[in-house]
Amino acid sequence: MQINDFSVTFSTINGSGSATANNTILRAISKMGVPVSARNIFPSNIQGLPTWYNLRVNAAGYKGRQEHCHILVAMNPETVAADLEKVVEGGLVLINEEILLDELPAGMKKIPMPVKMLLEASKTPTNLHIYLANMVYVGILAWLVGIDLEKIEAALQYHFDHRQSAVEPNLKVVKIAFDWAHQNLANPGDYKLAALEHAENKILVDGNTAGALGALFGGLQYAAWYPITPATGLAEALNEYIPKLRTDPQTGTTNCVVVQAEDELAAIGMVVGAGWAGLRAMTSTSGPGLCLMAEYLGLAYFAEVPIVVWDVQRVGPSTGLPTHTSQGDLTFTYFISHGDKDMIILLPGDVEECFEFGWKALDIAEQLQTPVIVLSDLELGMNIWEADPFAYPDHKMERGKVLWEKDLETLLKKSGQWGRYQDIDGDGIPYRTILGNLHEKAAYFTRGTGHDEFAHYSEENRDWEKNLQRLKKKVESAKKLVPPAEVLNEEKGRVGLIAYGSTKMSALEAVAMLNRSGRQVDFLRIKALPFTDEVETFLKTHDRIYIVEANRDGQMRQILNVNFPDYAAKLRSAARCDGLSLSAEWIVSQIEKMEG
Amino acid sequence: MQINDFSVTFSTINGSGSATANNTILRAISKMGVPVSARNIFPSNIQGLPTWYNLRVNAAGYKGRQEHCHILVAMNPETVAADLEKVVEGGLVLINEEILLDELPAGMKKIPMPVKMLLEASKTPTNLHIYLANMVYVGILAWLVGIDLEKIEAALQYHFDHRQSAVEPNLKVVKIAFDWAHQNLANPGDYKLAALEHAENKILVDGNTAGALGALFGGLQYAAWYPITPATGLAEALNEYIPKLRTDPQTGTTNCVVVQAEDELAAIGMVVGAGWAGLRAMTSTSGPGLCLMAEYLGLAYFAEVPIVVWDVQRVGPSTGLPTHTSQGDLTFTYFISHGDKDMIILLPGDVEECFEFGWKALDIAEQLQTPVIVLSDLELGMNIWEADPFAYPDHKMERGKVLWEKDLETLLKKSGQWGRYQDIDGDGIPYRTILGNLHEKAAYFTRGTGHDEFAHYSEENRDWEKNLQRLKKKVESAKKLVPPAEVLNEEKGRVGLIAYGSTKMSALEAVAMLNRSGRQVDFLRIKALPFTDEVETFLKTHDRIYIVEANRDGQMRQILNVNFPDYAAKLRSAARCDGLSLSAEWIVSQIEKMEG
Amino acid sequence: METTLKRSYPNALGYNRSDYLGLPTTLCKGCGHNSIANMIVSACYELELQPEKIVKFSGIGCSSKSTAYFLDRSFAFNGLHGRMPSLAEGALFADRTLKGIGISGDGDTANIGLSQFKHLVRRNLPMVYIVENNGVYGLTKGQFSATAEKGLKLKRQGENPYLPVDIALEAVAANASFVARSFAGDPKQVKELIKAALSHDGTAVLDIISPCVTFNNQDYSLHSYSWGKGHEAPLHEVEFVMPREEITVEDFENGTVREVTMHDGSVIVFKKLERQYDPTNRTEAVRLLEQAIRRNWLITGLIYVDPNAPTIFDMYSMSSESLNRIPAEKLRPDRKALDMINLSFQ
Amino acid sequence: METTLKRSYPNALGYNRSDYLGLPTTLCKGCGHNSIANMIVSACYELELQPEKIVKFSGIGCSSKSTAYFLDRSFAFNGLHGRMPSLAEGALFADRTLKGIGISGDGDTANIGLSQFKHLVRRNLPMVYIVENNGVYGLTKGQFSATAEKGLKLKRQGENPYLPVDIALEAVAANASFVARSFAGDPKQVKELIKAALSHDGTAVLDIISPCVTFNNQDYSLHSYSWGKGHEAPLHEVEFVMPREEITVEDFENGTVREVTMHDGSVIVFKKLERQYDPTNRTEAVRLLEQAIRRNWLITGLIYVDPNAPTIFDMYSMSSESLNRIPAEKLRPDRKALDMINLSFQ
Ligand SMILES: Cc1ncc(C[n+]2csc(CCOP(=O)(O)OP(=O)(O)O)c2C)c(N)n1
Ligand SMILES: Cc1ncc(C[n+]2csc(CCOP(=O)(O)OP(=O)(O)O)c2C)c(N)n1
Ligand code: SF4
Ligand code: SF4
Ligand SMILES: [Mg+2]
Ligand SMILES: [Mg+2]
Repeated sequence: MQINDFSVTFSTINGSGSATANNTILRAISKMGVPVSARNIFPSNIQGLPTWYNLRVNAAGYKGRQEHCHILVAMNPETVAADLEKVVEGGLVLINEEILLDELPAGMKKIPMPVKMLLEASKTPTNLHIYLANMVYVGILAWLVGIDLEKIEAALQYHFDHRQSAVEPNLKVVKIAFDWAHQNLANPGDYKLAALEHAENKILVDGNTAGALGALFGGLQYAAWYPITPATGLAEALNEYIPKLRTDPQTGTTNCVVVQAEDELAAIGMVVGAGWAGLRAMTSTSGPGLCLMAEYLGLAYFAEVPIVVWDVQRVGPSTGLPTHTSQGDLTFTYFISHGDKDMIILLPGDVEECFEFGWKALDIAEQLQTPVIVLSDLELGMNIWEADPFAYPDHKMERGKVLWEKDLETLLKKSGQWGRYQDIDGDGIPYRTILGNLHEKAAYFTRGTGHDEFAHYSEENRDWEKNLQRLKKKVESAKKLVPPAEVLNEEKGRVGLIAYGSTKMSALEAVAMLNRSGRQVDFLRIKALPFTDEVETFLKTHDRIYIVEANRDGQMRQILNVNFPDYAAKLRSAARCDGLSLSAEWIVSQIEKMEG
Repeated sequence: MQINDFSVTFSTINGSGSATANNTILRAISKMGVPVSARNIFPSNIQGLPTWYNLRVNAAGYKGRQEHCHILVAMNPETVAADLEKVVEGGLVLINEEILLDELPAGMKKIPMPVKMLLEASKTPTNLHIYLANMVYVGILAWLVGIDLEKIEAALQYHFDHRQSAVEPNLKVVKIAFDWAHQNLANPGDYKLAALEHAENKILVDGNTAGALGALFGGLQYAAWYPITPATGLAEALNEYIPKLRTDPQTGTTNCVVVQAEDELAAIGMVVGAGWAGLRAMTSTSGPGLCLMAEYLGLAYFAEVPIVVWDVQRVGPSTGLPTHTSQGDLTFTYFISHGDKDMIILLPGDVEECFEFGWKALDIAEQLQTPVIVLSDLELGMNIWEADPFAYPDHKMERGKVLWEKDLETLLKKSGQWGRYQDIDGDGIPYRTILGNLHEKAAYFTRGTGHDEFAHYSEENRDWEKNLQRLKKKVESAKKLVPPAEVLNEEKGRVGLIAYGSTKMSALEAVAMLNRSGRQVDFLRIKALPFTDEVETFLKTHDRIYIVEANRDGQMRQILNVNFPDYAAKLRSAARCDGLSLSAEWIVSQIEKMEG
Repeated sequence: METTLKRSYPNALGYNRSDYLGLPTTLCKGCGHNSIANMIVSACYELELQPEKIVKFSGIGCSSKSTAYFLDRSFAFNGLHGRMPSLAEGALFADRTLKGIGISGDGDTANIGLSQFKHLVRRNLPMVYIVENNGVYGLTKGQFSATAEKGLKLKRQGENPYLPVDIALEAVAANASFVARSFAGDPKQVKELIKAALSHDGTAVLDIISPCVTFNNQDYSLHSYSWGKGHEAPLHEVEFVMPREEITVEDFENGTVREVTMHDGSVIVFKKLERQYDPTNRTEAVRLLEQAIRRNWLITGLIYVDPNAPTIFDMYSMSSESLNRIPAEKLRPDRKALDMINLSFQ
Repeated sequence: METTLKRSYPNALGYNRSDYLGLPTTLCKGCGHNSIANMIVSACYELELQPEKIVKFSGIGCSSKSTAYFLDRSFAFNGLHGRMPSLAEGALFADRTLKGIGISGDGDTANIGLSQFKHLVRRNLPMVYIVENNGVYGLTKGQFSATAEKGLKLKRQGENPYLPVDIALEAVAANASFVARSFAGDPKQVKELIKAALSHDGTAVLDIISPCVTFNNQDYSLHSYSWGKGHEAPLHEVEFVMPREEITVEDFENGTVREVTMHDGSVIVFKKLERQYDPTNRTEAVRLLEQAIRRNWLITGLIYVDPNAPTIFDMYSMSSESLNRIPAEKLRPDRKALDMINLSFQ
C-alpha cells in the first residue's frame, strides 16, 4: 500500500469541462494537508481533442513530473490504449464503462465506471450531464483513495464561488458515484491518502496569476500586451486584480493601466515609452512575441529605459507546440537584439518566486535602468501549484536614480552640471530626469543613435566606446541586485548538479534519489543572469557538473561556457525538449549513464 | 623617403562631391599597379557634415586601417584641428588656403592649396566650382606623390563613363593644379609612388556589389528587401545588374525578381515564401532589420525552407552608428529566434569572398534546406576594394533534394511512400516537393507547428523530439558544405590568432608584425559556422589563442567557448568596437599586452 | 439554389467533390469557419479547378488552421500570425499558373497583420484573400480583435472601447481591385463570391462574417449568427458564370440584371435588389461602406471590382515559364558575362 | 499675415521665440522638413505653451531627425523606424498635462509604420502626428515610399509601379478625429493647422507635403515644391483663435466664415473659398479625398474634425495626478490586501 505517494492521470477531451473536476480533486487533497501537484497536458485547440491531467500526491513534497502513473482515469476512448502504457504494473484503471477495451495489460486492475447510469440516477438536468459526467470520476476516485467528501464540497464551493445552484448538482453526482462505488466495488486499497497537518495553510495558484500579483504589489503602473499562449493569463490576471488592488475605493480611479496592443512590436514600444516616462512598465509574451520585441529591447538597453518583459516559454522553434512547456528561449533572450548588449534575466523556480520576482523585476529594472526579462514557462505559468502564501515584499520600492525638479536643482548646485549619461557613482548607472519635470535643465533627447554623456548626438568613436563600456559596468552592478543562486550542499570535489526555473522541481528530487542511491550530488539553483558569485564558487569546487534543463541544446550550459571558460571543460549537459517537463527519473538516468 | 607605403586622409564635407575626387585617386593609383585600399568614414546624414577618406598605399598589399596618416588633405575647417592629431611626425598637410590655421604641430609640413584661385584660373563654369574644388587636391596630390596624370585621366573616363563633357572640366582643374604645384612648390619627396607590374589586372569593387553579383551568378531568382544603410547597395546592385545578366536579350524577359517590401518583416516573409516555392531567394539587411526577421528565420529553420539573408553589419546595439562598421551581430545571429535552432553563418573576408559566398550561400541553403546568413559589414560592403577578378563558380549549381513529378514517381515506386520530413539518407536532410508539382502525392502541408515525418500535424512528444534531433544532424552535414577555415602556419604549442570577416585584413598584418618582432604567431581564419574541423585542430594544437574581432563582447570567442569547452580556457579575446575597423597596430598592442 | 446538388457527380475535369476535401476539422462545432471551408470545397469543385493547381496560405488562428480542412491535395503554407501576405507574395511568383487562396482571421488581418494586408492589396497580387471575421481572437480564447464593435462585452475582457476596423473599407482605401463582404450564415452567397474571387486577376478580398460560437456569438454581437441573419443587407444576388457556360437569365426571373466580365472571360451576374448599386464605381463603394458603418448595416455582396487593374505580375517582364522550373543553366550567366563584369571594374 | 512679425517679443508666458528653438538643423538646405520645424516653433510660441510641457516623439528618417531642430527645452524620444506611435502610447499616460508632438516620414508612417499609425489613430491618443511627406526615403538616399505616385521615376530605382497610399484617407478610414493636409511651401497654413492640432483633444493627423530637395524635387513629382505650388487647392483659409482671444472677423473681409469650437474652447475659423466644405462631416471627407485622388488635387486645409470624440484617456478612470509622480506608498497595496489575496487562494 502506498500512502500519500502516488499519481493519477485523468485522460479526457478538451472543452468537456474536465478542468472543474480535476481542480476540485487537487484542491480537496490540498485541503487534507497532503502535498499535491498537478499538470495539464492539453492541445492547441479549443474543443474536441485529447487532454490529460497528471496529478501527483507526495508526502515529501516533490512536485516533478513522473513518467508513469499509478491510477488512470480513462474518459477518452481515442487515447486509452496509449494511456495504458503509462500505468505502472499493478496500477488501477478507472474507466468509463462505455469505452470498449479488449483486455488490460497483466497486473492492472480495472474499475469500470457506469457514468451514464450514475448521471441518470442523480436526477440532475440532462443538459448539464455533459459537464457533470466528470463528477462521476471525482466521486469514485474519492472513494478509492480516500478523499474527504467534505473537502470536495469545500473545493466545489470555492470553484463555484459559493453559487449553490452550481455546487449542488455537482456535489450530488460526486456523492452518488461515491456511494455507488462504496456499495458495489471492493476497494483494492493500494493507493491511499491520509490527512496531514500542514504547518500553514497552503495556497493554490498558477504562476501567471502569481507574476501578475507580484507586479501589482511591485507598483506596476503600465502594462501592454498581445494575446499569446501560455502568457495570456498573466495580462488577464492584471485586468482581474486592478479593480481590487489598484483602484481607489472612494474615487474609483486607478493607477495602473493595461493596454491590449495590436501586436508585440507595439506592446514593447508602449512599454518602452511608459518606462521612459517614469512608469513601472511591463509586457508579457511567449517566444514568437519575444522575436518581435528584439529591436525595441536593444533600444531600451541602449537608451537605458527600465522595463520588464515576461516570457512564458512554450516549445519552439517557430510556432512549435504552443501548449507545451520548455526552457528553450534562454540563449535567444541572453543574446537578443543586434550589437553588443547585456540582458538581465530572472528565472523563477516556483509560484512563490513568480510573485517575488514580479515585484523585484520592477525594482531591478529601475535601479539599473535597463530591461529585465523574467523567463517563466508554461509549466509554471499555466498550472495551479500548491504554495506558501505570498510573502509581502520585504523591501521598499526602489525607484532608482531619478531626479525631479528639486533633486536636479541640488545636483546642479553641487556639480554645476548634469549629464543624462554621466557615470557619477562609478557603477555605470547614470541619473535620469523624467518627462513632466519642469526644471528648465531637465529635458534631454533620447535616441538609439550614438550620444555623449550629455545626451547630445555624437558619432565620435570615443564617445561610443566609452558609453558602451560604461553600460557594461551595469553587469557588475546587476550582480548585487539580482536574486543570488541557491546552494544545497556544497562539498569540494563532489559531483554538482545545476538547474533553474521550473526544472528545479524534478532536479531536487533527482538529487535526493542520487544521494539515496549512494552518489553524493550537490545542487545549485540559478535564479538570475548575470551569474552571482555562488555560481563561480560552485563551478570551482566541483569536479563534474551536470546542467539539467528542458531544451535541446543545453542552453544554460552554453551560457556557462561563455562566462566561465576556465570551468567549461567540467560541465556536462542533461538536456531534453519534447514538450514535457523533465522527470526526476530521466535526470537520474542521464547522470547515471554519464557517471558510468 | 617612403615608396609605395604611406597613407592619406582626405577630410571633406559630405554632399560636396568629394567621392568623385577620392575614387579617382584610388583608381589611378590602382592602375599604376600599386596595391591601394581606402575606406570612407562618413556620418549618418545627407549633406553638410564632416567626412573622411583614408587611403592607404602598401606595396605588400596590406589593407588594414592605420591609426595615423602620412598626408592630410584638409578641406574642412571644422575638423582640421582634430585631423592634425592623426598625422605622423614629419607628415604633410595639404590645406585649402582659405582655412585659417594657427600653426602646424612641429615637424609637419604645410602645403597650402589656392583652391579658389586655381578654379578661377581653370575658366570652368562657376556653377560647377563647388564640385570641381576637390579636383584641385587631386592635381596637387598627384604632383606630390607622383600619380600618373594619364592614369587620372583614365580614372575620370571610367568614373564619368566617357562623358567628355564631364571628364574635361575635371581633368582641366587637375592639370592646372598639378602645373601650379609643379611651378610654385618644392616637392618634399617624402612619400612617393612607383608604378609596379601587377600579375593580373585588379578590379575595384565594393562588397555589396560583389555579393549581389555572386548571387546573380548563383542563380538568384527572388530578392525582397527594405532600404537600410549599409545594406542598401546590395539590393540596388541587383536592380542594376539584372537587366545585364538575367534578362533574355531576345524577349526582354527576366528570371530574377526584386521586390522592395514595406518593411523587413515582409521582406523575410516574401523570401521564405519564395524559397519554399523553389526559388533561389534572398534578402539583405542590417542589424535593426535582422531583429525584425527573427521570427520568420525560426520558421524557415523549422519548416526547412532554404533562404539566404545578408546582414551587412553596422554598429549596434539599436540604431547605433548606422554608417560605421562593426562585427557586432554574430551572437545574435547565431542564437536568433526563440527555441532551439542552428543557423548557418558565412563570414566573407574580402570582396572576392563576397562574390563567392554570394553563389555558395544559395547552394548551401538549398542543399541543407535551411536559412544561411551571410555576415558582411559596412567596411567590406560599402568601401571599394582592389581585388582579383571574380572567379567563375567552380562548381555546378546544387539545388538539393528536390522531387519533381518523375522523381517522386520513382521514389514512390521504390519505397512505396514519401514523407516530407523523412531522413532517408541519414544526413538529416529530407526530400522536398515544390508547388506546381502536379503529382497527386506531391502536396504537403507546411507549418511552424509540430508535425511527423509525413508533414501531418502532431503534438506527440516523440514526434517533436525526433524531428528536432534530425534537424540537429544538419549541423554535421553543414560542416561538409560550408567553406572550411583557412590556416596560415600551424605549429604545435605556439600562440594562435583567430580572425574572421573584414578583420582578416588587419589580422594578417598583425601576424606579420608579430612574427617580425620575434613572436611566432599562427593564424586561423574562420569562414563559417558551424565550425569546420580545422578550427578544433587549431584550438587543440595551440597553447594560447587570441580571437580578434570588432565588437565589444568578443562574440566569436563566446561561440568558440560554447562549442569547444575543452579548449575554452586557452582562449583570449582582443575585441573592440568603436565604429572603426581594427588596426594591425592595435591588435599587436593587445597581444603584446596580454602575452606580457 | 440547387447547383450544389445538381453537380454531385464528377466535374468536367473528372474530379469528385471529395477530391477537394481536406482533413476532418478540429474546430468547434458550429464555427463559421467550417462552413466557409465547405464553400471553398464547393466553389473549387464547381469551377472545375485541379486541386494541385491551388496553393493555400494562412497566418495563425482558428481561421488560419482551417486551410487544413479543405483541399488536401493542394500545397499549403501555414505561416506566421499576421504575415501570410508576404509568404504569398514570395511563393506565387514561382508559378503563375497556380491560384492562391489565403485564409486569415480578423486578428490576423486587422491587428498584427494590418500593414501586410494593406500592402498586399496595394500590390494587387493575384490571389483570394479571405478574412474569417468573428470580431474576436478565437484560438487564444476570446480577446477583442480590431474588428470588434465598440461596446462589445466579452468574458475576462470587459467592454471594448474602440471603434472597429472595417476590413472592406481598408481594402478599398488601399486601392483594392476586388472587395466583397459576406456572411458565413449565407453559404450560397459565400460560394458564388469565392468563385468570382477565384476568377479575379488581382487580390480579391473577401471579408466574411464568421461567428465564433465559443467566444462571441451573443445575440447582440455584430459577429453572431442571429445578428447577421437579422441585419444582412445584400446588395444584390450574385451568380458566377464560367467562361464557357451560358448565362441563363431564368435564374433571375425578377429584377434587372447587371454583368461584370472578368479578366478570364467569366461573368459575374448581379440581380439587383432594392438598392441600385454599381460595384465598379470606387467613389460609390467608399460612400456605401461609410454609410454602412454609420447605420450598422451588414452590407453583403460584391462591393467593388476592377477586373483590369494591373497586377504585381504586370510590373515584371517575366518569362511565361514557371519560374521555379527554369533549369540551372538558364539561371547562371556564362563565363563571358563574368569576364565583361570583371572588365567593367578595371 | 503679420501675426508672426507682430509677436516677436515675449509671449504672455514670458517666452521669446528663441526659447522654442532647437539645435541648428543638419538637414539639407531647402528641405521641406526645416520649414515645418520652423512653423512648429512659431506655433508653440504663439500658442504660449511652456516648452517643458511638450514631449517630442519620432521614428527614423530625415523627418524624424528634425525633432532635434525645434523645442530644445522639451523632452524627446527618437524611437524606432515606423514605431513611434507605440512609444507615445506608453509615454503620454505618464502625465496627461503634457502635449505630445510626433514627427514621422512617409516611409516611417505609410510603409513600415502603417499598422502602428492606424492603430494610434484608432485609439485617439491626444497628440499631434505630423507626417513630413516627400514620397521618398530621404535618409536612405532616395527609394520609393508608399506615398510615391505611380509612374514616379527615381535614380537607381526606376519607375514606381504602385498606386500611392493616401495618408489622410487612411487616417479617416481608421476613425481619426482630426485630419488635415498641408504643404511646406505654404508656411502660414502649416502654422495655423499646427496650432489647431495642438489644441485638439485626440490624435491630430497632419499630412504635410514636404519636398525632399535632394532626391525627389523634380518639377513633375507630386511631392516637389513647384508641383505643390501649382496644384495646391486650399479648402479654406484657416485661422486659429485661442480661447481667450477675440475672433476678429476683419481678418476675413471677404467670403463667409465658419467656426469649429475645440474641446479647450479655442476656435478654428475657416474662411470659405470657392468650394463649400464642411470639415465635421466624415462622409464628405471620404468623398473629397477620393475625388482628390482621382483628380490629382493637392487639397489642403482641415479635412475632418470631431472635437469631442472620446480619447484613449476617456477609457480609463485614471486619477488626475500625474501618473509618474504618484509616490511609492500609493502604488503598493498594503499587507492586508495581500492577506486577503492569499486567503482567496486557499
Ligand atoms: C507573434 C504572435 N503573437 C501571438 C500569437 C498568438 N495567437 C495565435 S492566434 C491569435 C489570434 C487569432 O485571432 P484571429 O486572427 O481573429 O483568428 P480566429 O482564431 O478568431 O479565427 C493569436 C494572438 C502568435 N501565434 N504569434
Ligand atoms: C528597421 C529599420 N529598417 C530600416 C531602417 C533604415 N531607414 C532609416 S530612415 C528610412 C526611411 C526614411 O524615410 P521616411 O520615413 O520617408 O523619412 P525621410 O527621410 O524621407 O524624411 C529607412 C528605411 C531603419 N532605421 N530601421
Ligand atoms: S474558438 Fe471560435 S473561432 Fe475557434 S474554432 Fe471555436 S468557434 Fe471557431
Ligand atoms: S535628403 Fe531629402 S528629406 Fe533628407 S534632409 Fe535632404 S532634402 Fe530633406
Ligand atoms: Mg477572429
Ligand atoms: Mg520620406
